[in-house]
Amino acid sequence: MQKLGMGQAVNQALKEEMQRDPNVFIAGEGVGVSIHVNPMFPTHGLLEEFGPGRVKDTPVSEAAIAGLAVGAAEAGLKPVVEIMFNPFFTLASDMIVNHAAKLRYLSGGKSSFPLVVRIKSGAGFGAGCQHSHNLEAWTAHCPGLKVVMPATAADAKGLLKSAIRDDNPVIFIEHMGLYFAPMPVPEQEYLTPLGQADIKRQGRDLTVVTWSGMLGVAMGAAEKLSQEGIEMEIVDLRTLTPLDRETILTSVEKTGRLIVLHEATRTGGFGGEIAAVVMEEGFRYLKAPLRRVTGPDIPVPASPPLEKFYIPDQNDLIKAAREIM
Amino acid sequence: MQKLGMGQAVNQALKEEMQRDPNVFIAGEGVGVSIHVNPMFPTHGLLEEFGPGRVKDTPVSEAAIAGLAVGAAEAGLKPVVEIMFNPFFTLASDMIVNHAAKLRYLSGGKSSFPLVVRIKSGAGFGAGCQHSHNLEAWTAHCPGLKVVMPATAADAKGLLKSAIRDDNPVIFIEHMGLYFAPMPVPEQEYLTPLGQADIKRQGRDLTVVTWSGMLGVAMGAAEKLSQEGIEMEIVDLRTLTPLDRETILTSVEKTGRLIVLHEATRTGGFGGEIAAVVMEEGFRYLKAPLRRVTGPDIPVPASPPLEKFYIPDQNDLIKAAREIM
Amino acid sequence: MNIPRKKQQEMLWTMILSRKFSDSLVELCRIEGKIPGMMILSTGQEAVGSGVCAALKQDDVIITNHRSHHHLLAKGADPKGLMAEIFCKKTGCNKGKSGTLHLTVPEVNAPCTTTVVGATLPIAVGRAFAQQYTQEQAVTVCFFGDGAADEGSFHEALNLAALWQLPVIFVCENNLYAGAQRYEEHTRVKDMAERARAYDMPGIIVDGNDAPAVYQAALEARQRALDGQGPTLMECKTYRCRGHGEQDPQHYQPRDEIRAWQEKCPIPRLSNMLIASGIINSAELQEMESMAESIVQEAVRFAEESPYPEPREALEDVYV
Amino acid sequence: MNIPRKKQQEMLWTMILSRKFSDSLVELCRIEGKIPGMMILSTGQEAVGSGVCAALKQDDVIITNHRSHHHLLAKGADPKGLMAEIFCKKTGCNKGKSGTLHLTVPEVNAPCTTTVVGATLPIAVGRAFAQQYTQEQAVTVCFFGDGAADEGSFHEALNLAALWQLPVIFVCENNLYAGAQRYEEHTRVKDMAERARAYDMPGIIVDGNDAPAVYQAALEARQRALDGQGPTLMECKTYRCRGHGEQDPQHYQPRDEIRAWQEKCPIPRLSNMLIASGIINSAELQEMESMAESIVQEAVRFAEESPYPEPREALEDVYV
Ligand SMILES: Cc1ncc(C[n+]2csc(CCOP(=O)(O)OP(=O)(O)O)c2C)c(N)n1
Ligand SMILES: Cc1ncc(C[n+]2csc(CCOP(=O)(O)OP(=O)(O)O)c2C)c(N)n1
Ligand SMILES: [Mg+2]
Ligand SMILES: [Mg+2]
Repeated sequence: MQKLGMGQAVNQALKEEMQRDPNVFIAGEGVGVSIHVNPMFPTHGLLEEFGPGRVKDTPVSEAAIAGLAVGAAEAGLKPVVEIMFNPFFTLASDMIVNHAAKLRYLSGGKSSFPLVVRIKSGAGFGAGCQHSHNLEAWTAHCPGLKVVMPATAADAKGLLKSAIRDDNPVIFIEHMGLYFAPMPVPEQEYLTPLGQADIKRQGRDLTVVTWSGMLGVAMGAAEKLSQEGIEMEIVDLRTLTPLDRETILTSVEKTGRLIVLHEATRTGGFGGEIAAVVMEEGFRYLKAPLRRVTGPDIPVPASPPLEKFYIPDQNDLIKAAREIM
Repeated sequence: MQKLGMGQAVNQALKEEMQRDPNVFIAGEGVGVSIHVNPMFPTHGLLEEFGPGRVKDTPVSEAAIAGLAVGAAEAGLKPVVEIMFNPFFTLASDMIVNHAAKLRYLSGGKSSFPLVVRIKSGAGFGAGCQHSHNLEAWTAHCPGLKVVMPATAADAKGLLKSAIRDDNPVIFIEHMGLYFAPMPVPEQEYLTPLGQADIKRQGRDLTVVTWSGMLGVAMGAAEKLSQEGIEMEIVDLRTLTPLDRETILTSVEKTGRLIVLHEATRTGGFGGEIAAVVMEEGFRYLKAPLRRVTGPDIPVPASPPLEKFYIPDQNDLIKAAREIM
Repeated sequence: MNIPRKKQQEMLWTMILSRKFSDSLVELCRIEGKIPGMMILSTGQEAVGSGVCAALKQDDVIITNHRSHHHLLAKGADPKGLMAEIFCKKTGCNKGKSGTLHLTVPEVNAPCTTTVVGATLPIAVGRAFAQQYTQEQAVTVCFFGDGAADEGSFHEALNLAALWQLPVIFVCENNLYAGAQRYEEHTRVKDMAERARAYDMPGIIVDGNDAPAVYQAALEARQRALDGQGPTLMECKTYRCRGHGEQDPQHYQPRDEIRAWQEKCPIPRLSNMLIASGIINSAELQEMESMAESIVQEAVRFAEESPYPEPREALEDVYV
Repeated sequence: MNIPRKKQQEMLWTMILSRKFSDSLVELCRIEGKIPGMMILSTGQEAVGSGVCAALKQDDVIITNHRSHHHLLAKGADPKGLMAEIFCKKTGCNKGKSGTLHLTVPEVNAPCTTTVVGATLPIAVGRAFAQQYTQEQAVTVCFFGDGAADEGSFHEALNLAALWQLPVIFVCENNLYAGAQRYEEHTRVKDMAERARAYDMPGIIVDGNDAPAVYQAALEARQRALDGQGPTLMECKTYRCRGHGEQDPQHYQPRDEIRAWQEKCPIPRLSNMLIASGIINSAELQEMESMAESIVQEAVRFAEESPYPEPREALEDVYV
């Protein structure tokens, strides 16, 4: 099987979908001519292959980029636009949250907005809190949107292809930390359905619900704990909304214990949603208190030891697991 | 005691603080000359009393309004700016979330941003989802901000005065449905501290955690259930962040049962945070599953029966309470 | 100006229809419990909707805002569907999900209406991009107010539209007020059309109470757009004869000013002209008026008799 | 132009210091593990920071962006504090919270630095409003790039500043690129200064590689602001001699173009002029250079020897 970084997997999905459907186009800041020449980046080479008619470099204008997607999607095109870093989603948020998500409803179901907003996210590259701020909880709180956060290159490819074919607006959040580590990705064409979590590791003792960049942390910690005889089951959400409650609840029914692991800050994070769902629908399964392992409630700092302190790691997860075993 | 709508209470707080501190000024769309001449509105009469130097009508420019607050606050002024309706917070969100909340941290604690953003919110006036969209969960997920959502006129007054004197950026969300029902408000000067929840009704059987416009629903339902012998304890959060975990946990320790009630849509709402906190720190108190009584996961529709369907009511709460008793 | 008779009649007709529509709402919205939410009317501004839409073909798209009735009627929207939606009924063009503020009529190519001020502009850019991308022989018109021209979205949208030479006409309906703010209280620039230069785009000032002038300017802008010469900013100078909404007492609008503009009302202005030039006679005018009246009455009756949606219909139409 | 000798020397000095500072970083950031994050330098643009800041008094405020080193050094920031912050050390001017991208130095009235493109503008408006509100005899300078001038925040900020006649100078540092986009790929307007007219504000074009010209223009803009005549948009035409960041191979910048602009380098341009006019001699120039060199070396030494912050310090400075 080919080995790709997540950026390359995204690139492959974009390529395949653009080849398949002439209505797919991409737009954003530096999606064509870029300051990066690194083939690990998601839009590498697309300008050369598809030309400037379908690979649209835009001015630094996030609201216009998002509006471009909204208007073009209504017309039946399939825009895939990029927000360079998650904090800049704020600048596009009116167009996405008040328009992409709501205009269909406001039309009484007559208009539709089959667009994808790709957002680069994640801490770990020393750029500080105006570049690193995980805001998936914002979009997951907006009916009308779907929110996808792949944790592996293979999932990224299959999920992005599904997102592009979905007739609803999809927020597709890529953790940049995953761009650079090659992972196996099937060569043939495949679609990974939205709305289905994936159990990345089976285990009987404790359920860890996680997504995006934190999957690696969970898998590493699980290996270590396994040596102590604690078997964690790792549920990779993949899609935050629609949320796959069934997979979560089935797992908690088996293990009786829940940890939610996410990189975003704790308070108000999407971890709360997982907690609430389990407490509502899986209360009788629970044998122990919840633990959330998350970024602390601070902006992401730049300095390496501070940023490292921010990002949840295997030790944090192992400690939490021991507390509730 | 005087009886005031919440708008009038806010008005009184603004007046008192502007009289006390010449550095307090207000700005926003229609905060001076307004299309409303109704004295129930929060900024009524302030232009006449304090003049156009301190009551600044702005163009329709939410980013500039928020930026005005950020810059002026750094200089030591105390801006109180208004975002007319909660969905338009999107347009101000870069300035608030990436700047008001982060610039102090980025400066290493050297700069500070003592500003207040007042946001009008709430469904119930038939304007649809671009005017009614409760987004408190967004700001409550942003370290560096404090988020206040009063449920009574008296609290609104005391909390707004505290918010204005606080040296941190405070998001102060007013439910417009509360503007028009007169409620008792103490005449003398008082401050209500941020970060303290208030038990609005004592009860032994079930804890309802709520805030803002939903308090009235909770109180009404509590009266009815009381007649059946079910005594609900109503915790009015008042401040979402910093969150008063202690009051919540003490209440759940007593009752063993938890309902969270909020008007915002369910998935990703701040109800999840309450659930998670209790599941983490109060797990052993719990005798029954959680219930969340919230807006459904849809945009707020305009048509009266649809909007009524959207807004959680006493029956929804009573039904949820019966389920877990 | 050499405007086809039919076009001139059409403009007069859509203005009359639009005015009757508004006038009925002035009354209806004052009846307790009749119509939910705000009531925002375009009385006095009809020439903008009628003039612009007369210059468009069916395939052309309009993106409109909170003050949309005259745009939509001029584009050919069914008054019954609109009225029922304003009444928030199940038979409304948006099944009661929208109400009056974001009336959306994809059937006449008005597929994205938004009440977020300034938001029409980036969406129009996207819609026009699709026309360019698919090489459709059609344009997108974007309606917005003078207040909207102060939003950041105005700037980003015009810059991008000019850069890509998109087939879009930005119609700034300058009615001298944005909420309670007079024009010169929200910007220092004398004419909004001036702002076009900031993007190297043609900027045109039109008498927004002169339907044929609006038509002519829109026609030229449309042709430029179809010829690949990109967008135009068209400022239509008009006046908001009523309040921001019907609950607005207009205490900040000088009475003389209102009166003066009422005298410049675009409807008699055009009808007098058409009568003077023999394009219609006064019987025909009267017929237009009574026809409009009965269409509006029928729309009101339809709206009133229609049921509200069932509560659980609220759950529909969120996702495809 | 009749610029005091001392000012001319000062400009040359801050440019030389800034260049040495950048040059040292070119090397340092290539050493694995030495400096975290991106490295964005202002090589070739020093005349903008030096010319503008020479026109300012201590009390005047600057709001700067991701490409800030030359602004901050010209405003008098301590090179040690900056360098240590760039190294993300505890002794950095922001305790390692910021790193290189949002260097904030309230001590020299640079209290709000942001790497969100365009965000400096609304904040500068607020800061200038405070100066007007408290009747301070001081102005706010807002630095931003040509790319930033396409953000909506530019538009809202300039409109409000003009409307309220705030004491702010908007300095657009047009270095011909925004990321990998050439100027004419991100806007059609020939000169950014043109955009000032959209707000009825003076718009001025300055040779951004000519420090005395920049100084003169800033001085005049400052005086206008203090006189209550409001804001100025000042476009400084210059060139980004290095990549967007140091990892950018500049494959899209023509080699000749870079060379041509290197020949217009603002530092020899001013030093030659000052030598020619006898304001300094070449020994003094050499002394300046070696002094700058040793200050920068000392700053690097300080930064290298400083400890990182303790991990738990991450929890500090969120709230007052
Ligand atoms: C982003 C946003 N801010 C504020 C409002 C509230 N609002 C509705 S209409 C309006 C005034 C708009 O003025 P203008 O653009 O001139 O349009 P007009 O009402 O005059 O037609 C305002 C401030 C809004 N709907 N959206
Ligand atoms: C809102 C936002 N969008 C995108 C970026 C990424 N970005 C950083 S610098 C830059 C280019 C800015 O160009 P310009 O304003 O001309 O400044 P220069 O880098 O040339 O000094 C971009 C797109 C950002 N930091 N903020
Ligand atoms: Mg207007
Ligand atoms: Mg630039």
